[in-house]
Amino acid sequence: MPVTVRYFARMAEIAGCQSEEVSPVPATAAALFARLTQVHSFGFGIEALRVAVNDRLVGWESSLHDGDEIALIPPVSGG
Amino acid sequence: MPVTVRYFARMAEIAGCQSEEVSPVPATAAALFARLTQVHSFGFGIEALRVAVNDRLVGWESSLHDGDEIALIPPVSGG
Amino acid sequence: MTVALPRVSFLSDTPLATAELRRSLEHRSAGAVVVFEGVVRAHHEGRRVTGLEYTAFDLLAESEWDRLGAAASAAHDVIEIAGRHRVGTLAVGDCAVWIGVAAVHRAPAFAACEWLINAIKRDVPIWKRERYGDGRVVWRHDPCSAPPQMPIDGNRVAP
Amino acid sequence: MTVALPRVSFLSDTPLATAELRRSLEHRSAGAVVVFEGVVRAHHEGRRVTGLEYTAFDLLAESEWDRLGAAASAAHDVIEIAGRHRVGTLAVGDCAVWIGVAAVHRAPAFAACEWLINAIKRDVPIWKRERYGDGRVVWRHDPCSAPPQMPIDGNRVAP
Repeated sequence: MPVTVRYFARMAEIAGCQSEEVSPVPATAAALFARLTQVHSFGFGIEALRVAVNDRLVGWESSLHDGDEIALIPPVSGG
Repeated sequence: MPVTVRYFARMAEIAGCQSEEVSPVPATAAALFARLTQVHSFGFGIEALRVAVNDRLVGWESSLHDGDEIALIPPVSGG
Repeated sequence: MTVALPRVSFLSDTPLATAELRRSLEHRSAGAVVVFEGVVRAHHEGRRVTGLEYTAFDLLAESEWDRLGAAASAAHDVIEIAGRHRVGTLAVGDCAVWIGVAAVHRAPAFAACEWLINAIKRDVPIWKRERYGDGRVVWRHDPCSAPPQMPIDGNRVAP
Repeated sequence: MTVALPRVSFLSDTPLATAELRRSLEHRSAGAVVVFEGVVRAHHEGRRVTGLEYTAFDLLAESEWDRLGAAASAAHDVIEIAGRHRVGTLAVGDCAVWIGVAAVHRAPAFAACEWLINAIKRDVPIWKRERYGDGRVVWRHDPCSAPPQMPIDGNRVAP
Protein backbone atom coordinates (compact mmCIF):
# COMPACT_ATOMS: atom_id res chain seq x y z
CA MET A 1 0.00 0.00 0.00
CA PRO A 2 1.55 3.31 -1.06
CA VAL A 3 1.83 6.57 0.87
CA THR A 4 0.13 9.73 -0.38
CA VAL A 5 2.05 13.00 -0.75
CA ARG A 6 0.17 16.30 -0.58
CA TYR A 7 1.42 19.51 -2.18
CA PHE A 8 0.38 23.10 -1.58
CA ALA A 9 0.62 26.46 -3.32
CA ARG A 10 3.68 26.80 -5.60
CA MET A 11 4.77 23.22 -4.89
CA ALA A 12 1.47 21.91 -6.25
CA GLU A 13 1.97 23.96 -9.41
CA ILE A 14 5.48 22.55 -9.84
CA ALA A 15 4.36 18.99 -9.13
CA GLY A 16 1.41 19.47 -11.45
CA CYS A 17 -0.94 17.91 -8.92
CA GLN A 18 -2.36 18.34 -5.41
CA SER A 19 -1.29 14.86 -4.36
CA GLU A 20 0.33 11.71 -5.65
CA GLU A 21 1.01 8.20 -4.42
CA VAL A 22 4.47 6.81 -3.82
CA SER A 23 5.49 3.19 -3.45
CA PRO A 24 7.39 1.33 -2.28
CA VAL A 25 7.21 3.33 0.95
CA PRO A 26 10.46 5.14 1.81
CA ALA A 27 11.78 4.56 5.32
CA THR A 28 11.55 8.19 6.46
CA ALA A 29 10.04 11.54 5.47
CA ALA A 30 13.52 12.71 4.51
CA ALA A 31 13.99 9.67 2.25
CA LEU A 32 10.61 10.36 0.66
CA PHE A 33 11.57 13.96 -0.07
CA ALA A 34 14.91 12.83 -1.53
CA ARG A 35 13.08 10.52 -3.88
CA LEU A 36 10.56 13.20 -4.92
CA THR A 37 13.32 15.68 -5.78
CA GLN A 38 14.52 13.22 -8.42
CA VAL A 39 11.19 13.79 -10.20
CA HIS A 40 10.21 17.40 -9.40
CA SER A 41 12.27 20.61 -9.35
CA PHE A 42 10.54 22.10 -6.35
CA GLY A 43 12.77 25.11 -5.84
CA PHE A 44 12.54 24.47 -2.10
CA GLY A 45 15.20 22.54 -0.22
CA ILE A 46 14.35 20.37 2.75
CA GLU A 47 15.67 23.08 5.08
CA ALA A 48 12.90 25.48 3.93
CA LEU A 49 10.07 22.97 4.39
CA ARG A 50 8.11 21.42 7.22
CA VAL A 51 6.53 18.02 6.94
CA ALA A 52 3.34 16.60 8.41
CA VAL A 53 2.32 12.96 8.57
CA ASN A 54 -1.40 12.29 8.92
CA ASP A 55 -2.08 15.99 9.67
CA ARG A 56 0.55 16.33 12.39
CA LEU A 57 3.91 18.07 12.12
CA VAL A 58 6.79 15.63 12.53
CA GLY A 59 10.55 15.56 12.17
CA TRP A 60 12.11 14.57 8.85
CA GLU A 61 13.53 11.38 10.38
CA SER A 62 10.07 10.10 11.29
CA SER A 63 9.46 6.69 9.82
CA LEU A 64 6.67 6.19 7.31
CA HIS A 65 4.08 3.43 7.15
CA ASP A 66 1.73 2.06 4.54
CA GLY A 67 -1.16 4.42 3.91
CA ASP A 68 0.40 7.47 5.57
CA GLU A 69 -0.48 10.86 4.17
CA ILE A 70 2.58 13.11 4.02
CA ALA A 71 2.15 16.86 3.53
CA LEU A 72 5.08 18.97 2.37
CA ILE A 73 4.71 22.48 3.75
CA PRO A 74 6.52 25.29 1.96
CA PRO A 75 7.08 28.68 3.62
CA VAL A 76 3.67 30.10 4.54
CA SER A 77 2.24 33.50 3.66
CA GLY A 78 -0.98 33.91 5.61
CA GLY A 79 -1.92 36.92 7.72
CA MET B 1 -11.61 92.42 37.12
CA PRO B 2 -11.13 89.08 38.85
CA VAL B 3 -9.81 85.80 37.47
CA THR B 4 -11.99 82.70 37.34
CA VAL B 5 -10.80 79.39 38.78
CA ARG B 6 -12.23 76.13 37.43
CA TYR B 7 -12.34 72.91 39.43
CA PHE B 8 -12.86 69.34 38.27
CA ALA B 9 -13.83 65.99 39.74
CA ARG B 10 -12.85 65.56 43.40
CA MET B 11 -11.48 69.12 43.59
CA ALA B 12 -14.88 70.51 42.62
CA GLU B 13 -16.50 68.47 45.38
CA ILE B 14 -14.00 69.77 47.93
CA ALA B 15 -14.33 73.37 46.72
CA GLY B 16 -18.10 72.97 46.69
CA CYS B 17 -18.32 74.58 43.26
CA GLN B 18 -17.28 74.17 39.62
CA SER B 19 -15.70 77.62 39.52
CA GLU B 20 -15.16 80.72 41.57
CA GLU B 21 -13.78 84.21 41.09
CA VAL B 22 -10.65 85.50 42.77
CA SER B 23 -9.56 89.10 43.18
CA PRO B 24 -7.28 90.89 43.47
CA VAL B 25 -5.47 88.89 40.81
CA PRO B 26 -2.42 87.00 42.12
CA ALA B 27 0.80 87.50 40.19
CA THR B 28 1.24 83.88 39.10
CA ALA B 29 -0.64 80.59 38.90
CA ALA B 30 1.47 79.32 41.81
CA ALA B 31 0.51 82.34 43.91
CA LEU B 32 -3.14 81.76 43.05
CA PHE B 33 -2.93 78.14 44.16
CA ALA B 34 -1.19 79.16 47.39
CA ARG B 35 -4.02 81.55 48.13
CA LEU B 36 -6.71 78.94 47.34
CA THR B 37 -5.14 76.39 49.69
CA GLN B 38 -5.79 78.84 52.54
CA VAL B 39 -9.50 78.38 51.87
CA HIS B 40 -9.86 74.79 50.58
CA SER B 41 -8.29 71.53 51.79
CA PHE B 42 -7.81 70.07 48.33
CA GLY B 43 -5.84 67.01 49.28
CA PHE B 44 -3.66 67.62 46.19
CA GLY B 45 -0.36 69.44 46.42
CA ILE B 46 0.85 71.66 43.59
CA GLU B 47 3.25 68.89 42.53
CA ALA B 48 0.32 66.58 41.69
CA LEU B 49 -1.56 69.17 39.61
CA ARG B 50 -1.30 70.75 36.19
CA VAL B 51 -2.62 74.21 35.45
CA ALA B 52 -4.18 75.71 32.34
CA VAL B 53 -4.79 79.38 31.63
CA ASN B 54 -7.46 80.14 29.06
CA ASP B 55 -7.63 76.46 28.02
CA ARG B 56 -3.89 76.02 27.49
CA LEU B 57 -1.47 74.21 29.77
CA VAL B 58 1.10 76.57 31.29
CA GLY B 59 3.83 76.55 33.92
CA TRP B 60 3.02 77.49 37.49
CA GLU B 61 5.14 80.63 37.23
CA SER B 62 3.03 82.01 34.38
CA SER B 63 1.73 85.45 35.21
CA LEU B 64 -2.01 86.02 35.45
CA HIS B 65 -4.06 88.84 34.02
CA ASP B 66 -7.50 90.29 34.62
CA GLY B 67 -10.22 88.05 33.27
CA ASP B 68 -8.02 84.95 32.89
CA GLU B 69 -9.67 81.59 33.39
CA ILE B 70 -7.42 79.25 35.38
CA ALA B 71 -8.16 75.51 35.44
CA LEU B 72 -6.62 73.32 38.13
CA ILE B 73 -6.16 69.82 36.78
CA PRO B 74 -5.90 66.97 39.27
CA PRO B 75 -4.52 63.54 38.26
CA VAL B 76 -6.64 62.23 35.42
CA SER B 77 -8.40 58.87 35.18
CA GLY B 78 -9.73 58.56 31.65
CA GLY B 79 -9.24 55.59 29.34
CA MET C 1 -13.38 79.04 -1.23
CA THR C 2 -12.53 77.61 2.15
CA VAL C 3 -15.24 75.57 3.76
CA ALA C 4 -15.11 75.06 7.49
CA LEU C 5 -15.81 71.37 7.91
CA PRO C 6 -17.58 70.19 11.03
CA ARG C 7 -14.81 69.15 13.40
CA VAL C 8 -14.90 65.58 14.66
CA SER C 9 -14.47 65.69 18.39
CA PHE C 10 -12.73 63.27 20.70
CA LEU C 11 -15.35 63.41 23.44
CA SER C 12 -18.79 61.90 22.98
CA ASP C 13 -21.72 61.98 25.36
CA THR C 14 -23.50 59.21 23.45
CA PRO C 15 -22.53 55.53 22.98
CA LEU C 16 -19.48 55.19 20.74
CA ALA C 17 -20.30 54.37 17.13
CA THR C 18 -17.54 51.79 16.84
CA ALA C 19 -18.51 50.53 13.39
CA GLU C 20 -18.44 54.07 12.02
CA LEU C 21 -15.08 54.73 13.70
CA ARG C 22 -13.69 51.58 12.12
CA ARG C 23 -14.89 52.70 8.68
CA SER C 24 -13.10 56.03 9.12
CA LEU C 25 -9.81 54.07 9.00
CA GLU C 26 -10.39 52.54 5.57
CA HIS C 27 -7.64 53.34 3.10
CA ARG C 28 -6.30 51.58 0.01
CA SER C 29 -2.80 51.35 1.44
CA ALA C 30 -3.85 50.18 4.90
CA GLY C 31 -2.75 46.59 5.36
CA ALA C 32 -3.03 46.62 9.14
CA VAL C 33 -5.63 48.03 11.50
CA VAL C 34 -5.20 47.84 15.27
CA VAL C 35 -8.06 48.84 17.56
CA PHE C 36 -8.08 49.26 21.31
CA GLU C 37 -11.36 49.37 23.24
CA GLY C 38 -11.53 50.20 26.91
CA VAL C 39 -14.64 48.68 28.45
CA VAL C 40 -16.30 49.30 31.84
CA ARG C 41 -15.51 46.30 34.03
CA ALA C 42 -17.82 44.80 36.63
CA HIS C 43 -15.13 44.93 39.32
CA HIS C 44 -12.39 47.28 40.43
CA GLU C 45 -9.90 46.27 43.09
CA GLY C 46 -12.29 43.65 44.41
CA ARG C 47 -15.31 45.95 44.60
CA ARG C 48 -18.37 45.44 42.46
CA VAL C 49 -18.86 48.33 40.06
CA THR C 50 -22.47 49.15 39.16
CA GLY C 51 -21.73 52.04 36.83
CA LEU C 52 -19.58 55.07 36.35
CA GLU C 53 -19.42 58.56 35.07
CA TYR C 54 -16.74 60.38 33.08
CA THR C 55 -16.34 64.12 33.15
CA ALA C 56 -13.80 66.14 31.18
CA PHE C 57 -12.21 69.52 30.72
CA ASP C 58 -13.61 69.60 27.20
CA LEU C 59 -11.47 72.08 25.32
CA LEU C 60 -8.20 70.90 26.79
CA ALA C 61 -9.16 67.25 26.31
CA GLU C 62 -9.70 67.93 22.61
CA SER C 63 -6.44 69.81 22.18
CA GLU C 64 -4.50 67.18 24.14
CA TRP C 65 -5.94 64.45 21.91
CA ASP C 66 -4.92 66.46 18.84
CA ARG C 67 -1.42 66.83 20.25
CA LEU C 68 -1.11 63.11 21.02
CA GLY C 69 -2.41 62.10 17.58
CA ALA C 70 0.11 64.40 15.91
CA ALA C 71 2.92 63.00 18.08
CA ALA C 72 1.96 59.41 17.25
CA SER C 73 1.78 60.22 13.53
CA ALA C 74 5.19 61.88 13.63
CA ALA C 75 6.81 58.97 15.45
CA HIS C 76 5.21 56.03 13.65
CA ASP C 77 4.57 55.17 10.01
CA VAL C 78 0.79 55.22 10.18
CA ILE C 79 -1.93 56.26 7.73
CA GLU C 80 -4.99 57.09 9.82
CA ILE C 81 -5.74 57.55 13.51
CA ALA C 82 -9.21 57.76 15.04
CA GLY C 83 -10.19 58.04 18.68
CA ARG C 84 -13.25 58.71 20.79
CA HIS C 85 -13.82 58.84 24.54
CA ARG C 86 -17.16 58.70 26.32
CA VAL C 87 -18.26 61.27 28.84
CA GLY C 88 -21.42 61.01 30.94
CA THR C 89 -22.93 57.97 32.60
CA LEU C 90 -21.82 54.46 31.57
CA ALA C 91 -22.89 50.97 32.54
CA VAL C 92 -20.81 47.82 32.91
CA GLY C 93 -19.85 46.57 29.45
CA ASP C 94 -20.07 49.98 27.80
CA CYS C 95 -17.19 51.10 25.62
CA ALA C 96 -15.40 53.98 27.37
CA VAL C 97 -12.68 54.64 24.84
CA TRP C 98 -11.97 53.52 21.26
CA ILE C 99 -8.59 54.06 19.59
CA GLY C 100 -7.89 52.82 16.07
CA VAL C 101 -4.78 53.05 13.93
CA ALA C 102 -4.38 52.05 10.28
CA ALA C 103 -0.94 51.56 8.75
CA VAL C 104 0.71 49.86 5.82
CA HIS C 105 2.38 47.40 8.20
CA ARG C 106 1.33 46.01 11.55
CA ALA C 107 4.25 46.90 13.82
CA PRO C 108 3.74 50.69 13.72
CA ALA C 109 -0.04 50.21 14.03
CA PHE C 110 0.41 48.24 17.26
CA ALA C 111 3.04 50.63 18.60
CA ALA C 112 1.05 53.79 17.88
CA CYS C 113 -2.20 52.37 19.26
CA GLU C 114 -0.64 51.23 22.54
CA TRP C 115 1.28 54.47 22.95
CA LEU C 116 -1.88 56.49 22.36
CA ILE C 117 -3.98 54.76 24.99
CA ASN C 118 -1.16 55.03 27.51
CA ALA C 119 -0.73 58.71 26.70
CA ILE C 120 -4.46 59.36 26.97
CA LYS C 121 -4.57 57.81 30.41
CA ARG C 122 -1.61 59.93 31.45
CA ASP C 123 -2.42 63.31 29.91
CA VAL C 124 -5.97 63.89 28.74
CA PRO C 125 -8.10 65.71 31.34
CA ILE C 126 -10.89 63.19 31.85
CA TRP C 127 -11.99 61.90 35.24
CA LYS C 128 -13.89 58.80 36.25
CA ARG C 129 -16.31 58.50 39.14
CA GLU C 130 -17.15 54.91 40.01
CA ARG C 131 -20.33 53.71 41.68
CA TYR C 132 -19.90 50.60 43.79
CA GLY C 133 -22.31 47.92 44.90
CA ASP C 134 -22.19 49.20 48.47
CA GLY C 135 -23.57 52.56 47.36
CA ARG C 136 -20.31 54.49 47.53
CA VAL C 137 -19.36 56.87 44.74
CA VAL C 138 -15.66 57.61 44.35
CA TRP C 139 -13.69 59.89 42.04
CA ARG C 140 -10.62 58.20 40.66
CA HIS C 141 -7.38 60.15 40.40
CA ASP C 142 -4.75 57.79 39.05
CA PRO C 143 -1.45 58.71 40.67
CA CYS C 144 0.50 57.72 37.56
CA SER C 145 -1.28 60.31 35.48
CA ALA C 146 -0.82 64.06 35.46
CA PRO C 147 2.94 64.15 35.47
CA PRO C 148 4.31 66.53 38.07
CA GLN C 149 6.53 68.40 35.62
CA MET C 150 5.02 70.62 32.95
CA PRO C 151 4.11 68.93 29.71
CA ILE C 152 3.71 72.11 27.69
CA ASP C 153 6.58 71.43 25.35
CA GLY C 154 5.44 68.07 24.20
CA ASN C 155 5.97 64.48 25.16
CA ARG C 156 7.64 63.23 28.23
CA VAL C 157 7.59 59.71 26.89
CA ALA C 158 8.74 59.19 23.33
CA PRO C 159 5.87 57.91 21.21
CA MET D 1 -25.29 13.46 28.20
CA THR D 2 -22.45 14.89 26.20
CA VAL D 3 -23.42 17.11 23.32
CA ALA D 4 -20.90 17.66 20.55
CA LEU D 5 -20.99 21.39 19.97
CA PRO D 6 -20.31 22.68 16.49
CA ARG D 7 -16.64 23.61 16.49
CA VAL D 8 -15.77 27.19 15.62
CA SER D 9 -13.11 27.06 12.98
CA PHE D 10 -10.25 29.40 12.26
CA LEU D 11 -10.60 29.29 8.49
CA SER D 12 -13.54 30.89 6.73
CA ASP D 13 -14.38 30.86 3.05
CA THR D 14 -16.89 33.70 3.44
CA PRO D 15 -16.32 37.36 4.45
CA LEU D 16 -15.31 37.63 8.10
CA ALA D 17 -18.20 38.53 10.41
CA THR D 18 -16.14 41.03 12.38
CA ALA D 19 -19.00 42.35 14.51
CA GLU D 20 -19.88 38.83 15.59
CA LEU D 21 -16.24 38.05 16.34
CA ARG D 22 -16.03 41.19 18.48
CA ARG D 23 -19.13 40.13 20.42
CA SER D 24 -17.55 36.76 21.16
CA LEU D 25 -15.00 38.62 23.31
CA GLU D 26 -17.55 40.21 25.64
CA HIS D 27 -16.95 39.34 29.27
CA ARG D 28 -17.78 41.09 32.55
CA SER D 29 -14.15 41.23 33.60
CA ALA D 30 -12.80 42.40 30.25
CA GLY D 31 -11.54 45.96 30.61
CA ALA D 32 -9.42 45.91 27.47
CA VAL D 33 -10.02 44.54 23.99
CA VAL D 34 -7.34 44.69 21.29
CA VAL D 35 -8.19 43.74 17.72
CA PHE D 36 -5.90 43.28 14.76
CA GLU D 37 -7.27 43.24 11.23
CA GLY D 38 -5.14 42.38 8.24
CA VAL D 39 -6.56 43.95 5.10
CA VAL D 40 -5.78 43.35 1.43
CA ARG D 41 -3.72 46.29 0.20
CA ALA D 42 -3.86 47.79 -3.27
CA HIS D 43 -0.10 47.56 -3.70
CA HIS D 44 2.68 45.15 -2.88
CA GLU D 45 6.31 46.06 -3.42
CA GLY D 46 5.33 48.70 -5.94
CA ARG D 47 3.03 46.48 -7.97
CA ARG D 48 -0.69 47.09 -8.20
CA VAL D 49 -2.64 44.24 -6.61
CA THR D 50 -6.03 43.53 -8.15
CA GLY D 51 -6.98 40.65 -5.89
CA LEU D 52 -5.69 37.58 -4.18
CA GLU D 53 -6.45 34.10 -3.10
CA TYR D 54 -5.63 32.24 0.10
CA THR D 55 -5.38 28.49 0.27
CA ALA D 56 -4.67 26.43 3.39
CA PHE D 57 -3.79 23.01 4.70
CA ASP D 58 -7.08 23.01 6.60
CA LEU D 59 -6.63 20.49 9.38
CA LEU D 60 -3.13 21.58 10.27
CA ALA D 61 -4.08 25.27 10.07
CA GLU D 62 -6.83 24.65 12.63
CA SER D 63 -4.59 22.69 14.99
CA GLU D 64 -1.78 25.24 14.66
CA TRP D 65 -4.21 28.04 15.54
CA ASP D 66 -5.38 26.05 18.56
CA ARG D 67 -1.78 25.57 19.63
CA LEU D 68 -0.96 29.27 19.23
CA GLY D 69 -4.08 30.35 21.13
CA ALA D 70 -3.20 28.02 24.00
CA ALA D 71 0.37 29.30 24.04
CA ALA D 72 -0.79 32.93 24.13
CA SER D 73 -3.27 32.16 26.92
CA ALA D 74 -0.58 30.42 28.94
CA ALA D 75 1.90 33.27 28.54
CA HIS D 76 -0.40 36.28 28.98
CA ASP D 77 -3.12 37.20 31.44
CA VAL D 78 -5.99 37.23 28.97
CA ILE D 79 -9.66 36.26 29.17
CA GLU D 80 -10.78 35.50 25.63
CA ILE D 81 -9.09 35.02 22.27
CA ALA D 82 -10.86 34.88 18.93
CA GLY D 83 -9.38 34.58 15.47
CA ARG D 84 -10.49 33.96 11.91
CA HIS D 85 -8.61 33.81 8.61
CA ARG D 86 -10.10 34.00 5.14
CA VAL D 87 -9.48 31.45 2.47
CA GLY D 88 -10.65 31.76 -1.13
CA THR D 89 -10.71 34.81 -3.36
CA LEU D 90 -10.38 38.30 -1.83
CA ALA D 91 -10.53 41.81 -3.23
CA VAL D 92 -8.59 44.91 -2.21
CA GLY D 93 -9.97 46.17 1.09
CA ASP D 94 -11.25 42.78 2.24
CA CYS D 95 -10.37 41.62 5.72
CA ALA D 96 -7.97 38.67 5.43
CA VAL D 97 -7.42 37.97 9.11
CA TRP D 98 -9.07 39.13 12.37
CA ILE D 99 -7.47 38.51 15.76
CA GLY D 100 -9.08 39.78 18.96
CA VAL D 101 -7.97 39.49 22.58
CA ALA D 102 -9.91 40.50 25.70
CA ALA D 103 -8.14 40.92 29.04
CA VAL D 104 -8.63 42.61 32.38
CA HIS D 105 -5.79 45.01 31.57
CA ARG D 106 -4.50 46.39 28.30
CA ALA D 107 -0.82 45.41 28.33
CA PRO D 108 -1.38 41.63 28.06
CA ALA D 109 -4.12 42.21 25.47
CA PHE D 110 -1.72 44.14 23.22
CA ALA D 111 1.11 41.67 23.79
CA ALA D 112 -0.97 38.57 23.10
CA CYS D 113 -2.62 40.06 20.00
CA GLU D 114 0.65 41.14 18.42
CA TRP D 115 2.35 37.84 19.27
CA LEU D 116 -0.56 35.89 17.75
CA ILE D 117 -0.52 37.64 14.39
CA ASN D 118 3.26 37.28 14.17
CA ALA D 119 3.00 33.60 15.06
CA ILE D 120 0.21 33.04 12.52
CA LYS D 121 2.31 34.56 9.76
CA ARG D 122 5.22 32.35 10.78
CA ASP D 123 3.54 29.00 11.47
CA VAL D 124 0.02 28.53 10.16
CA PRO D 125 -0.08 26.72 6.80
CA ILE D 126 -1.89 29.29 4.69
CA TRP D 127 -0.60 30.58 1.36
CA LYS D 128 -1.39 33.69 -0.60
CA ARG D 129 -1.51 34.02 -4.37
CA GLU D 130 -1.51 37.63 -5.54
CA ARG D 131 -2.93 38.87 -8.82
CA TYR D 132 -1.20 41.94 -10.20
CA GLY D 133 -2.34 44.69 -12.54
CA ASP D 134 -0.05 43.35 -15.28
CA GLY D 135 -1.93 40.03 -15.28
CA ARG D 136 0.69 38.03 -13.42
CA VAL D 137 -0.37 35.66 -10.65
CA VAL D 138 2.26 34.81 -8.04
CA TRP D 139 2.34 32.52 -5.04
CA ARG D 140 3.93 34.14 -2.03
CA HIS D 141 6.25 32.12 0.17
CA ASP D 142 7.55 34.41 2.87
CA PRO D 143 11.11 33.36 3.63
CA CYS D 144 10.74 34.38 7.30
CA SER D 145 7.98 31.87 7.83
CA ALA D 146 8.21 28.10 8.13
CA PRO D 147 11.14 27.91 10.48
CA PRO D 148 13.76 25.47 9.27
CA GLN D 149 13.91 23.55 12.54
CA MET D 150 11.01 21.41 13.67
CA PRO D 151 8.33 23.16 15.64
CA ILE D 152 6.68 20.01 16.98
CA ASP D 153 7.50 20.67 20.59
CA GLY D 154 5.95 24.08 20.80
CA ASN D 155 7.06 27.64 20.39
CA ARG D 156 10.32 28.77 19.02
CA VAL D 157 9.59 32.34 20.06
CA ALA D 158 8.26 32.88 23.57
CA PRO D 159 4.75 34.29 23.46
